[in-house]
Amino acid sequence: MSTIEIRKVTKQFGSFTAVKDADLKVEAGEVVCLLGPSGCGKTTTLRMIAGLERATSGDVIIAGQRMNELSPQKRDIAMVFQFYALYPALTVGQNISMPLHSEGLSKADSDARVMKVAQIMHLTEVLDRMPNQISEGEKQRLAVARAIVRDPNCFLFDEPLSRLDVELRHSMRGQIKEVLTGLSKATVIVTHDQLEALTMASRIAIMKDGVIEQVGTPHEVFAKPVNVFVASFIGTPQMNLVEADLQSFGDGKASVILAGQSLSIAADPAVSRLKPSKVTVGIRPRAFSTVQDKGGDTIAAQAELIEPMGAETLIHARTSSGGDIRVVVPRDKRVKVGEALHLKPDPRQTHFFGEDGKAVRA
Amino acid sequence: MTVVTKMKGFAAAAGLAATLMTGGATYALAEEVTLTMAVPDWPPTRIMKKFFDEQYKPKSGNTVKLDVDFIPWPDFYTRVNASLTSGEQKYNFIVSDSQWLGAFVEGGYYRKINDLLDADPEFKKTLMSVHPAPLAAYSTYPYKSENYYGFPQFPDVLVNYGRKDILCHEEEQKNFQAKYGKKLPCTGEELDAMTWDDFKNVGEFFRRKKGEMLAGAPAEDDFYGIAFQAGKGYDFSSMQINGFIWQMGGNVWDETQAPTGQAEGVVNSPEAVAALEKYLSLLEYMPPVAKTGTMDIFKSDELFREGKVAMNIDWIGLGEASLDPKSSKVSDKLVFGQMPGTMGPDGKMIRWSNIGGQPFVLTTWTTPEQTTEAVEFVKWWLSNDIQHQFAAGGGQSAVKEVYEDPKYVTYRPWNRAWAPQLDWQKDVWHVPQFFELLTQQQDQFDLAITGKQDAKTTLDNIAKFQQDLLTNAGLIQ
Amino acid sequence: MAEHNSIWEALGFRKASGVGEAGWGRTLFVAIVSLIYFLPVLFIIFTAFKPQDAALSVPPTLSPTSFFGLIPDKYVFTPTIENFGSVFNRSMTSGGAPESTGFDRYFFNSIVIASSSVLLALVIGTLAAFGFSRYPLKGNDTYLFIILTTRMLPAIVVIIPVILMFRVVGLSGSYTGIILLYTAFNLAFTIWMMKSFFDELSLDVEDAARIDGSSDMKVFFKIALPQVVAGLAATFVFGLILTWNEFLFALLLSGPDTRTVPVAMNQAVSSGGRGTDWTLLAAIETLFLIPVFLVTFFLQNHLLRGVTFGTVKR
Amino acid sequence: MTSTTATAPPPALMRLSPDNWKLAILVGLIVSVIAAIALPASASFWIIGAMAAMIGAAFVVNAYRRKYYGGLLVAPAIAVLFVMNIFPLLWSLGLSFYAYQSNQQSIRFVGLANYIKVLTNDIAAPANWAALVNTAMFVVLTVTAQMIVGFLLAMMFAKQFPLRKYLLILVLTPMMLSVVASGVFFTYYYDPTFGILSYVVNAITGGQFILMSSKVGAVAGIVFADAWMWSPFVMLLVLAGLVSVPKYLYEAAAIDRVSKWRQFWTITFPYIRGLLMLALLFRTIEAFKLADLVILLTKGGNDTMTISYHLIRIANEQNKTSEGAAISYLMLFMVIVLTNLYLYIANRRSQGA
Repeated sequence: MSTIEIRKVTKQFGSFTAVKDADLKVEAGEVVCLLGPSGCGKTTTLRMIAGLERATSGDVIIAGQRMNELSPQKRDIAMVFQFYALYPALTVGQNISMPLHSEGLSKADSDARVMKVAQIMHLTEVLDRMPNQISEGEKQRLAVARAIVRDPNCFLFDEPLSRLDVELRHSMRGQIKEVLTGLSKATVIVTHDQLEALTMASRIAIMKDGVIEQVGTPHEVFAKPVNVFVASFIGTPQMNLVEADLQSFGDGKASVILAGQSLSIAADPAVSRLKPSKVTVGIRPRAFSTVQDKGGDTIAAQAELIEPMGAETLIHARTSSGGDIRVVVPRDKRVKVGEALHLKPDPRQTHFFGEDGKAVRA
Repeated sequence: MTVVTKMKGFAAAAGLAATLMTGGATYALAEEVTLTMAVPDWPPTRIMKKFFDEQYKPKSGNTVKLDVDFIPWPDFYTRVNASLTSGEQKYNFIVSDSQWLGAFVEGGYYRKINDLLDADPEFKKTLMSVHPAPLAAYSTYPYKSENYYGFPQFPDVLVNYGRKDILCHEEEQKNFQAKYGKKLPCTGEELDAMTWDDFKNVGEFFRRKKGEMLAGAPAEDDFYGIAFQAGKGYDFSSMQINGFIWQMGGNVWDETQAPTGQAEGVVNSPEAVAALEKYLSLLEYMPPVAKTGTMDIFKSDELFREGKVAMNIDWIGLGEASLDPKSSKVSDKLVFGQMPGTMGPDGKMIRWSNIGGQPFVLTTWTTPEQTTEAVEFVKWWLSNDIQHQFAAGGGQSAVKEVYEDPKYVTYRPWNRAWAPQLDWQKDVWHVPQFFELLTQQQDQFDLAITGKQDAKTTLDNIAKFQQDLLTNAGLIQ
Repeated sequence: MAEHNSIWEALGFRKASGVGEAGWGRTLFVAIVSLIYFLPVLFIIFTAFKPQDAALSVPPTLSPTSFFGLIPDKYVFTPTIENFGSVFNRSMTSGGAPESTGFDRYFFNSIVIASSSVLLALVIGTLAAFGFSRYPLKGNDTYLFIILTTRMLPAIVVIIPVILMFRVVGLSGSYTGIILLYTAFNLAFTIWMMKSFFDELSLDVEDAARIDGSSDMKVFFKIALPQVVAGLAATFVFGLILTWNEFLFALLLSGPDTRTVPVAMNQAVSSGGRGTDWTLLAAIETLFLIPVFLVTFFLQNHLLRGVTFGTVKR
Repeated sequence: MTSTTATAPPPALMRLSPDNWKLAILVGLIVSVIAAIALPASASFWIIGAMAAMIGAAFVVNAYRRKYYGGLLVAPAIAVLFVMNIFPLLWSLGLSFYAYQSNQQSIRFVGLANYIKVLTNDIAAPANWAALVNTAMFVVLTVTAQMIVGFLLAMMFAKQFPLRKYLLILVLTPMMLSVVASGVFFTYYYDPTFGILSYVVNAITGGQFILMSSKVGAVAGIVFADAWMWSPFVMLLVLAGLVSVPKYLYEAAAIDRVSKWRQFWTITFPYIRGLLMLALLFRTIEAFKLADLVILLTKGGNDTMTISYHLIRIANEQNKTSEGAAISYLMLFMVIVLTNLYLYIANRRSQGA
C-alpha cells in the first residue's frame, strides 16, 4: 500500500520551530500539494518524509510502517529536487539508471526500464548527453524520469517546476499529472505556486509558519477557506477582506456596518453565534455585481485604477471610508477612472471570519 | 679561437658597477675603513669579534670597523662559495677550511700575502711564530710551499675524550686488568700512551646492555666503550681514517709529491687497506648509529656528552660543550688524552693525525687601505697577549710562545695534550679538486662503514677515481 | 534495520538530521587521528619547554605533567621557558655574558619579507591571472606552462646568475632584492591558482556590468575580485607557508641585516661548537610557527571555501 | 573582449613607431649580438639590458594603443618573472653549453659536450642515473603516500562535526614547519640511541632497532617524513573539492538508494578529480626537488642520493657549474614531459567525462 502519513510531526532547529504538529495523510493514487509562502516549513516537511531530516517528534509513516529512524536509502521513495540534483558526471541515461542499481536488475532489464521511462519523458534523443548539455526542460524531465524509473513507495517533488518558464511550466504540469495518474502512488508536491497546486493536486495542504492551516480539495480550499490566511492565500486576484461591525443577525441575514455603510447580507446561520462584534468579511473580487442605483445593501466606491486582464477587467476601487476593494468585472463592462460604483456582494460567496480569524460556518 | 672570457668580463662589470655605486659613499672619509668578514657562527669567532670591539686600537689612527657576518656552520661553505664564485666580492676576510685554499686561490679569490710579509718583517715574524705544522696547513698553497695565504683563526686537533668516573672505577680497573693483562687507561698520561688496540679493548670491554653493571651501578641504557667520527657528510670519516692510514705506513695521495706522486698503488696500498680495516673493525664497538653512516663529529660528541660512551675521539673545537654542565651530563668526569697511536715494530709509537681548525684569509679585491689595516689586525690577533686571552676564553693557539707558556695548560683540561700533538699534524689536498676528491672518498668510505663494501674495494675505487681525476687535472703524470 | 542505523547515530558517527553531518563520535575519532598526526609537532613544542639536559634523555620525556599520575614519572619533564629567552639572548662565547642573538631582527625580517612578497605576488599574480583568464593570448597555455616551469628547477641552478645580477644592480642583502625574488618565486603558484578561480566565475555577470557601462577596471575590482576573495585568502596562505620556510635564496641573497629565521635557525643546528641544541632549535621553531599558524587558523574558513575550482586546464 | 586583438592589423615591420615590437626585437637582437661580439662584456651587459627594456617598452606601448588590456595585466608578472626567473634560467641554459667552473675564471664553448658527459661518461653517468632512479623511486613513493594519506585525511574532515575547525588546524601544522627543524627532529625520532622510534621498538622486541641502517629503512624514513609534512597540502586541496560538492547530490543519491561506493565514484570523485590532479602536479614537481630531507637524514647514504642533492654537490660544492646546468636541464626536460603527460591525461579525462 502506497500511503504516506505524518502524525503530530514537529521539527525544531535549535529554538526555531520549523514545523509544528503537522498531521497529513496521503492515500495511494492521491496527489497532495504542500502549499505556502516561502519559509512556511513545507520543504522541511517534505524532507522529513524523505528522511533527509529527522523529525523532532511525531511519526512519519510510509506504506503503513513507521519510518522515523530509517535513512532515506531504506524508505524506498523517489524524489525530484528543486535543482534537479542531476549527477553531473553521468550521462542522461546513466542518471536515469542510477536508482536501479540497488534493485539488482539485469543489464537488459535495466536498459529496458530506462528506455521506457525515457520515452514517457521524451528523453530518448538525449540519453547520451551530459546534464550540462541539455535544456532546462529536459533537465526537469530527467529529474522526473529518474524518480519514476523505479517502483517506490511514494513520490516526493520539491518545487519541481520553479525553474521553468511559464509556457514550459504549463505543459510540464500536464505531463506530470498524467504520469502520476498512471502510477497511483501517494505523492507529495511542495510548491509555492497556487496555480500549480490547484491544477495538479487531489488535495492541497496549506501551511503557514510551520502549521498546516487547511487540508482539502482544490475546490474546498477555494470555496471554504477555514481562516483569513487561507482565504487570502488562495485565489487571484486576492479575496477582499474587509473589517466590519456585526450589528445583528436575523432572518438568515447579517446586518453589518462595512466601510461606513450599513449592509444586510445573507450569511451562514453560524454567524448568529457571534455576538455583535468586529468581524472580517471576505468577498472574492468576482463575487460583486455592479448595480446602477445606490439602493440598499451595496457598497459605494470610486474606481481608482483599471487593470485590463483580457477577458475580464480588474478594478481597484476606494470606498468612502478609504478602504481598498478589488473588483473583477467582465470585459464589456466599461468603467472609467473616477467613476462611482455601487457594488453588491454575492451573498453565497461571502465569508464571515470571527475576531480570531477563523471562518464562521455551520 | 678562444671565445671571449665572458664570465670574467661579467665579474669585472659587476665589480665596476659596484665600485661606481658604493665607492663614493664608503671611502668619502679616507680614515674610516671597514673590514667585512665572513665567519662561521660559533664561540671562537664571536670572541674574536668581541676582543676586536673591546680592545683593538688601530695604530694608524684610522677608524677601523670589523663588520662580521656570522653564518651558521651548516651553511657556511654554501654561503661563502656562492659569494666568492658569483663575484659578489662582499667579504675582505673569510674564515676558510684549509682544504679550500686550492680551489679559491686558483679561482683568484684568496690573496697571496708573500708581498705583505716581505714588506713588513714584523708581520713575517708574527706569522712565523706559528708552529710549522699548522702554519703549513693553514697558510700554504701548494701545501708546504713558500706561498702564504692564511692566518690561524681556530687551530684544532683530534683528542681523546674520556670518562674518568668509568675508566678509573676500581671494579672496572680490576676486571680490565684480569681480562687484558693491561691497566685500563685512566689518567691523561695513560690515555696518551694508548694504541688503537688498547682503544679497541676499551670498546670491547665497555659494551654493556641496559641493566648490566657499569662502574658499580646498573646501566640505565645501553653503554658503549668508544666512538669516533664515521659519518658520510663533509669530511666526517676521512679526517679520522687518514690518521689510521698514516700511522700504519700507508699514505693518501700526496700533493707535495706532485706531479710524480701517484694515487693508484699508494691510496690502495696493502698498508692503507690494513689501516682502513683496522678503522672499520673498531666500529663494531660503537653506538648503533655508527652503522647508519650518520655518526659525524657532532653525533659522537653528543653521545659522549649524554654519557653513552666511555671514550670519544673528537676535535677540541667541540670541547666546550662537554665542560658545560647545561649541555653535558659528564662535565665533571672528564679526562683528555692524545689521539691513540700505532706501535711500530721498533716499539716506538707512530703518531700521525689530520689537522683540523680553520685559517682566515684575505680576498683579492681588498683595497690597499683595507689591506694595510688588515695586516695590522692580523698582527694584533696573533700577538701573544690576544692569543692568551683567546685561549683563556675557549680558543686554541698555535703560536709557539703562547702554547709553550706554562699558563697555557691551565686554560682548558685538554691543553695538556695540545702542544705535543701539533708535531704530528698533517693536512691533505689543498688542491682545487678537493671537493671532488673528498665527496667521492666520503661516499666510498660510507659504503665501507655501512658494511656494503670491503676495505680493499673501497680503496681501489678511491684510487682509481683519484688517478683519473688528478691525471686529467695534470697533477699526476 | 532501524536499530542498525541507530547504533552509528548513538555513537555520534552519523546524524539523522542531514546528510554530511556527524556528531561527537566523529569528533572523538578525528581527534585521535589528528593528535597522532600532530604528535611530531607536539614533541617539538614540548622540547622547547624542556630543560636543556632533558632534551635527549632516555627514555624520552613526553609530557610536562603526569596528568594526575597517569603518565609514569620517567616520561615527565619539568617545563621551563628559559629556552625562549635563549632564542633572543644568550651567551655566544664560552662562558661569556648573554648577548643579543639578533633573532628579534630575524623574526622581523621574516615577517616583513614573507608578508610583503606574498602580498606583492598576490597583486601582480592576480592581475596576470585575470589577464590570462579573460584575455587569452594566442598560445595562452604555453605561456602558463612556461610560468609553471619556473617552479620546476632546483633553486641551486639559477642562484649564481641571480647573485651576480643582484650584485650588479646593487640589490645584494637588501629587502627589495629578496622580496622581489620571493615575489617571482610565488608568482607561478599564484597565477595558476587565481586563474583557476577566475575561470570558474560566470562571465554573464561581468558582461552585464559592461553593458551597464562599467569600465574594465571596475569590472575587475567591483565584480570579479569580490567573488574570489576566498581564493585570495587560500593563495595567500599557501604562498605564505612556502615563503615563510624558504631557505636557500634567503641564505645566499640576504645580508646580516636581512637574514631570515630559517637561515639563522641553523645557529641551533650547529650551536656554539657542538651539534644540535635541541631545546633551542625547538624554541625557535615553536616561535616561528606561531605567526603562520595564526594566519592559517584565521583564514581557515576561506581555505576551505576558497580552494574550489574545476579541473586542471591546459 | 578578445575581438579587439583580432581586428588590429599587424604593424608593418619597418614602420618606425614606439609600438612596433617586431622591429624592436629585430633591432634589439642585432645590436645585442654585435655588442656581445665587439664590445667588452662590461659594456655589452648594459647594452643588452637596454635592448631588453626597449623591447619590453614596445610591447607595452603596443598593448596600450590597441587597448589590449590582457597584455597590460600580464606585463608586471611577466617582467618580474623574466628578471628573477627566466633570465637566470636562460643564463644557466647558456652555461650548459660551455665548459665553465665557477671557481675557475675560464670559459670555453663546448656545445653538447656537457650533456654527452653527464649521460655517457663512465664516472659521471652512473652516479647521475643512480640519482635519477632514486629520485623516481622517491617521487613515486612519496607522492603516492601523500595522495593516499592526504585523501584519507580529507575524507575524515569532509563531514561537518563539532570542533572540526580546531582539529583541522592540527593536521595542517606539519606543512608549516621549516624543513630544517622537522628534518633535524626526524633524525632524533629515528636515532637508535636517543630516538622515540627505537625506544618503542626496543620495548616491544627487546632488540636493537636501527631504522636508517638499510636502504629500505632509510627510504622509508625519508618518505615518511616527507609525506607527513606534505600530505596536509593534498588534504587541503581534496577537502576543498569535497566541500564544493553540492549537498543535494548526496541527498538525491540517498533517496535513489545509491551505495556509498557508487556515490563516491559517481558524485564525489568527479568533483575532486581536478584538484587531485593539481595536487599531484604540484607535489610531483616538488618531489623532484627533494634534497633537504635527504641531506639532513642520510646525506645520501644507503643509496638514497637524489638528483637534486646530487646537483647541489656538483653545482655548489664542486663548482662544476656547466655540468650541473646540463644535468638540471635534462631533469627539467623530464619533468616537463611528465607534467605535460599529466595535463594531457587530466584534460582528456575531463573532456571525456
